Amino acid sequence: MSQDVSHTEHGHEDAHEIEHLQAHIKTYWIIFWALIVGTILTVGVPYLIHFENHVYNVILGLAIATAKASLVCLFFMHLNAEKKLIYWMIVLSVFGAISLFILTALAYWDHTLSYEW
Amino acid sequence: MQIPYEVEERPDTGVYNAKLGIWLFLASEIMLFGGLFSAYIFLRLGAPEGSWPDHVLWDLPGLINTAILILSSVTVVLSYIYVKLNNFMMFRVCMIITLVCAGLFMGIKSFEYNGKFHHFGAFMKDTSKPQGYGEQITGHVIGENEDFFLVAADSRQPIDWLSARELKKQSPAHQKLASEHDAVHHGPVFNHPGIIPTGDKYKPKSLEHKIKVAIGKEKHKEHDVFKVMKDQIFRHSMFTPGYNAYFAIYFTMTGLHALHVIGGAVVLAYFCFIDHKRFFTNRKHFGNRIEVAGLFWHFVDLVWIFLFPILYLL
Amino acid sequence: MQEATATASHGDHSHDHHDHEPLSFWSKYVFSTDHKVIGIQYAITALLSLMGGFIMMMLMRWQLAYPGESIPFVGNLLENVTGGAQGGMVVNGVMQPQFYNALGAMHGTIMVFLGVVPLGFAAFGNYVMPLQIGAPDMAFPRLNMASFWTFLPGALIMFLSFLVPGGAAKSGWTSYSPLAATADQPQGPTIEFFSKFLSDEGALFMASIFNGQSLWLIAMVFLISSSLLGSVNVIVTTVQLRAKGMSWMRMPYFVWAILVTAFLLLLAFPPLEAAGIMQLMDRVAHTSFFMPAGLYVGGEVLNSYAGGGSPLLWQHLFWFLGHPEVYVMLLPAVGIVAEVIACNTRKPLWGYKSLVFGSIALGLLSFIVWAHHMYMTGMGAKVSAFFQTTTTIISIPSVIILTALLISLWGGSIRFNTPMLFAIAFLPMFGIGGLTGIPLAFSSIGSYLHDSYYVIGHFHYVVAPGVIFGLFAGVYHWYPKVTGRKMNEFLGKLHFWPTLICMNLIFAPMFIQGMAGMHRRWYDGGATYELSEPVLHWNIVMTWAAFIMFVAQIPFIWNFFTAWFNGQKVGTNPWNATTLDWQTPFPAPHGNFAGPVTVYRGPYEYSVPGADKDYTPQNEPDVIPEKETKEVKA
Amino acid sequence: MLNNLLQITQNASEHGTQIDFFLEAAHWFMLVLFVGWTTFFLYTIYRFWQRRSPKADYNGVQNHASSHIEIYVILIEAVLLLGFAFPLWAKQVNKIPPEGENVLKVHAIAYQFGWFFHYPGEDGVLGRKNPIFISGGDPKSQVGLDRSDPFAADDIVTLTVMRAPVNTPVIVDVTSRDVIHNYAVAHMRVSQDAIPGMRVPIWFTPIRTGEFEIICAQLCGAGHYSMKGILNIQTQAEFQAWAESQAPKKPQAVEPEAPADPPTEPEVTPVEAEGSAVAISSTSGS
Ligand code: HEA
Ligand code: HEA
Ligand code: CUA
Ligand SMILES: [Cu+2]
Repeated sequence: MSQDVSHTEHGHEDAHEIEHLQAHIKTYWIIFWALIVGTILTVGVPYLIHFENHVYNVILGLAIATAKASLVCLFFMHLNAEKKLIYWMIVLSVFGAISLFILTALAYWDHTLSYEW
Repeated sequence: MQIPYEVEERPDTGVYNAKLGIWLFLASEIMLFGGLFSAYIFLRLGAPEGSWPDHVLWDLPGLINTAILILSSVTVVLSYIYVKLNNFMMFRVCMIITLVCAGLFMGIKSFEYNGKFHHFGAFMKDTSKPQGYGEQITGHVIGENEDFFLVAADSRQPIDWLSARELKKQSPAHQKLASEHDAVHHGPVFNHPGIIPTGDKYKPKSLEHKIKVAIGKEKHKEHDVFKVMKDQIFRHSMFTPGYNAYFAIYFTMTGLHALHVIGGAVVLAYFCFIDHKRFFTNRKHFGNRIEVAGLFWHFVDLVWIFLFPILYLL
Repeated sequence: MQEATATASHGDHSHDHHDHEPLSFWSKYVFSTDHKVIGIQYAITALLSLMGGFIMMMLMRWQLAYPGESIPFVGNLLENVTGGAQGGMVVNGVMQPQFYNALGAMHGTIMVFLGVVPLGFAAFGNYVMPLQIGAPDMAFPRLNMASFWTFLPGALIMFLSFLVPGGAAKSGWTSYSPLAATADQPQGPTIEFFSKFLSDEGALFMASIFNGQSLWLIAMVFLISSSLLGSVNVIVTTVQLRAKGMSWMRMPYFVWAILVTAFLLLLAFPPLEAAGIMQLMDRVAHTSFFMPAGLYVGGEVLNSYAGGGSPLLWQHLFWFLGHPEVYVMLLPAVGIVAEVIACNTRKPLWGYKSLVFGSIALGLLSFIVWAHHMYMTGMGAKVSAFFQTTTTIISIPSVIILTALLISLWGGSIRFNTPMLFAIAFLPMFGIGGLTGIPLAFSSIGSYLHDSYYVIGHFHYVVAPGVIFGLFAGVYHWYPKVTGRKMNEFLGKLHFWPTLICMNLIFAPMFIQGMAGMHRRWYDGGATYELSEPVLHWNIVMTWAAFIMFVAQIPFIWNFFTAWFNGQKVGTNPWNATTLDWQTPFPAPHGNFAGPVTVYRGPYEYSVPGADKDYTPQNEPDVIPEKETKEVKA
Repeated sequence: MLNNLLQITQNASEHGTQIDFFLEAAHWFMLVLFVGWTTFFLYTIYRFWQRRSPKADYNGVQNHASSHIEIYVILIEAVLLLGFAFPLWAKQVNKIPPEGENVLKVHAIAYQFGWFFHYPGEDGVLGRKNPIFISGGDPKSQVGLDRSDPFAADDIVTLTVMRAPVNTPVIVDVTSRDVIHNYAVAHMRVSQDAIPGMRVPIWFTPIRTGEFEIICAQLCGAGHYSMKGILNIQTQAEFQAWAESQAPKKPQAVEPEAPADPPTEPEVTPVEAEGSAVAISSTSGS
């Protein structure tokens, strides 16, 4: 739907277009509230649920954050309807970031060392 | 000379130059913050068990700032839509709300920073520990002479950073029992001989304290005052980046993020107040510029969405 | 006039660039937004930096061959410049260890970040790439200018850091922390200087900035920002501004090489920027990102640092850039070599597609091999198995690329002009360098060779007779494009042959020294160690070869400057090349092409059977279908 | 052969033989590739010189020989990886011999610019060390040995010279007290970064006696070039005699298996079996 947004040819908006854009405005506010709820959840969860292992709390917190982030990406940044080229750029940077995270973390775990003096 | 596709989309790629440009820039930004995030992971994994401060920041300002940034994200995308809708009035209103949000964000951030810079912490010597120090005391320095600091100690002390986590592992009944007796209710207790209770009370004057008391986050209107003997201190400082690994990464990440907020706000302000003539001469081009700046702004929001939980909550 | 035509061909008045009125000297040559001028600005800065790196290297080589002997000619000068005897860098004309380390670190940094990358990626990328795809300029001309003007301060800070008290950064180009974090602590004279204007704390703070290592970091932040701007620009230009008909597979290989390089810079550099900021925090704000607790330095435990950091973190972030960086150096050079080879064999490149996909594979893989520089940090079996595998895999695309270039020679009609000599010498030289990378890739034997002169030999073979030769080829090849004059062939050969011989005399013995157990960054060239005894004499050979090589650069420098004014005048397409960079008017105006460009064919249509000349430019319309051409001929 | 041509240092450790073989194999592989390619290269530029080949061939090489060669290259690299690289490294980092019996354990502490070596002494347990105890003076204070730790009483700390008996696996825990160094002994084919805050074990079995140089293989400051240690591989008897001479005198009963060497209590008890085993008594004491 927001494809039209980025496609709008300059200089003319017919009624149809305007309708579309106005529908967008509504979506944005829905997303806004979804994000606010997400934020409250992230804050609330550590108070409400204590997992045996703190790691699960971390994972849950990051999961909510990721969900929120994807809402921002998909709707505010129009990634729900973007050009293929842009997707490729994102795939590349995600590849880079993931290899940086995963491999440094792995290298951390697999060191034959002890952290004592 | 005219650069092609500065305004119009190139048919086979479907984008105009600046749009591809900003996405590439964002890709590099992802890697920039990615570097810092992987530093965070590394530092946190490497921290000795229990020494990573857990939930040490007051989360309310962070929460408000999150909401502010989300709101500004909406308004910035709305301003773009209003450019499309040829509604200059609404464009400007949305943009100004965005800028106000940016200002609020920075205001709250500096309030937080300022609080940290006036917050004191000392690591007490303990040769039986591998790192050379044992207990920590945090609070506000209310007096000092050459022998000791007079510290109004926080209700929740670093020792509780660990015990709070330990506590969570216990059964609910146990937890309830423990929490009734914990430091938050009875004031902090120290074992280190270098920390001497004076029996005095001190009423903090800071705004932060007042708000915390008002919303029930802080149970003590007054803080216990301790003498912290200087010759027993291993290391002491304010809550500056050098205080510990956590504050180092906290200040670096939020500082860099704040620079992005400022940069983004400057650009948006430029479009709102100086470049706005373009709205009437070449609206398509203007819309592109707003879209691109907006993408950057969303990214700033996006980074915060991750920073907030990892630095404030987890 | 061509400018006018180019500008007149469109009528968008909202546009900001107005080239109608004649430009002042400043906006034409200094603050220019023309990609060609910026390219030349980069090229000159980079060549001067290469020169600087070369001179530093010669000082080091003197010390390596004649440890403890005073430096001839310049010893006293250096002593005065670096703060005299109490500066502790050069004493009585004799280089001191700290100065050697500073030279080593700065030689590496300057060669890599100020010499090779700016010349290969920024200068050739800027000058040639838009021409080759038929673009009027870079996509963001002002960003391009900004990129150069962020690069230049970075470069100046880097060079000038030799002059601050305590000297330039001295922890290697890798700047491993905690060495880098604890080196160059605020220097007395600097504090004294600043305390004239500031409070004690302020002076201390300024002194923690104005010292070698901090300035190195600050300069790096400038350089990284500059290359980020540059790479965004390059990618957008390649994707968006290709001329009509210039499909992906019709792009000259050089454009592909630059494109992949730009992606590497874009994605690999930011983590180092983050790391640089963190190390700067360590130095200035007393954090300890890269330092564990309880370091005992200079006679006391560093209590002012909180600890809790990890030295390995720096290494990960550095090498996450560091490895892609080596391909950033390599790929533009390979691109140049491919162009020069295609042009001077008068035939298409063999395996164009394998070159392209090989480079893309190289680019992708280069993100997941970095830890092969860190085998010695106590890496476990699993992770090292992963990195050994990826490192071996990454050598495959290199083999494919090199093989394709080699086979391209077969069946050609090879013109041995200077650019071609440098280009084909690149092949075996890079071959040696690349092949010696293979034993390093295996952690078990790499652990024997790690940090030895074998490694120095490995990478210098790739960067010096490899990449530098590629860049020389580029300079000779595109010189007529820039100046309208050819460089002198005889002087070119006088430059090539001695350089080739000296390069090998310098770097081949390094493999022997390395195998014999000599390690790098040894101020006295190994005299302390008994194991270097049997191979120590090579130091003298290498040093003199380096000096002779410097003499061999004089024809080049002479040639470079004199040919500008009295080189042989040539037309627009002196090499009879097919790619678009040779199809513009001369001198190419701001906006490059006289009119709209349309591309009809692939990049290397040399010696097309049946064509009337042995090259068919990419933009030459197919007036007559090929079949008819044949009939006409028959 | 190629190794010798390149003047490799003479191997002095058990696993070094495999390393040398691997190095040799890798270099042969490289040599073959290099000679093959160079021959082709030289012939091509000779044959297709413009003078001899005035007209270029548009199509060039038509067959796919190069793909076959590339596949062989991949295969050989796979063999090098799976056959040599993985097992060798796995052995180095995973098959560290269990401490105690027949194994000498040493803790190497690098500093700017030199080496300390910390031996567990008779009890076989390294005493606790802590940077906060570091002070100038004797090596023990220099490495921050905690004198209150009972295990520390019999520990030996030496400066610069590390001694080890021949034919005995040696585990060296490498660490640093300031910046990153590297414990490299070329003759032993080992190299390990000494990273502050971490302690990384490496191990090797010396098979020759003699003095070998310990190289600092990581830039560590002004004195890096001269940060040399000595690895003194002695016969077992010699080593034992030295260890005894270092041991503190203790009013304890002489152990049963100790050799007749009355004045000091034995630190090391040799059990000559196949010339490879030496027992560092770890059962008694402590
Ligand atoms: C342009 C630069 C460049 C390039 C291309 C490479 C390419 C490679 N490098 Fe190198 N490397 C460096 C620059 C480069 N390197 C630098 C600067 C360092 C040191 C950094 C420091 O510590 O300061 C280093 C260090 C280094 C190390 C770490 C050593 C150590 O410190 O212990 C390793 C380990 O795996 C390694 C491996 C490789 C491999 C496997 C390749 C492969 O990509 C190579 C693949 C190529 C081939 C396999 C050649 C194939 C050719 C043929 C088969 C044909 C032969 C042709 C003819 C004869 C005509 N390199
Ligand atoms: C691109 C990278 C690059 C290049 C090109 C070079 C080029 C050379 N390097 Fe360098 N070197 C490094 C990168 C590079 N080096 C790095 C990263 C290190 C490790 C640093 C560290 O330890 O941290 C190192 C270390 C290093 C050492 C080891 C020092 C030590 O460990 O103690 C030595 C020793 O001989 C050396 C020598 C040389 C030599 C003889 C050249 C020669 O090949 C020089 C050739 C140069 C030219 C041929 C330039 C010619 C150009 C001109 C003359 C310009 C003309 C100007 C105009 C026309 C205006 N280098
Ligand atoms: Cu220690 Cu180099
Ligand atoms: Cu590498």
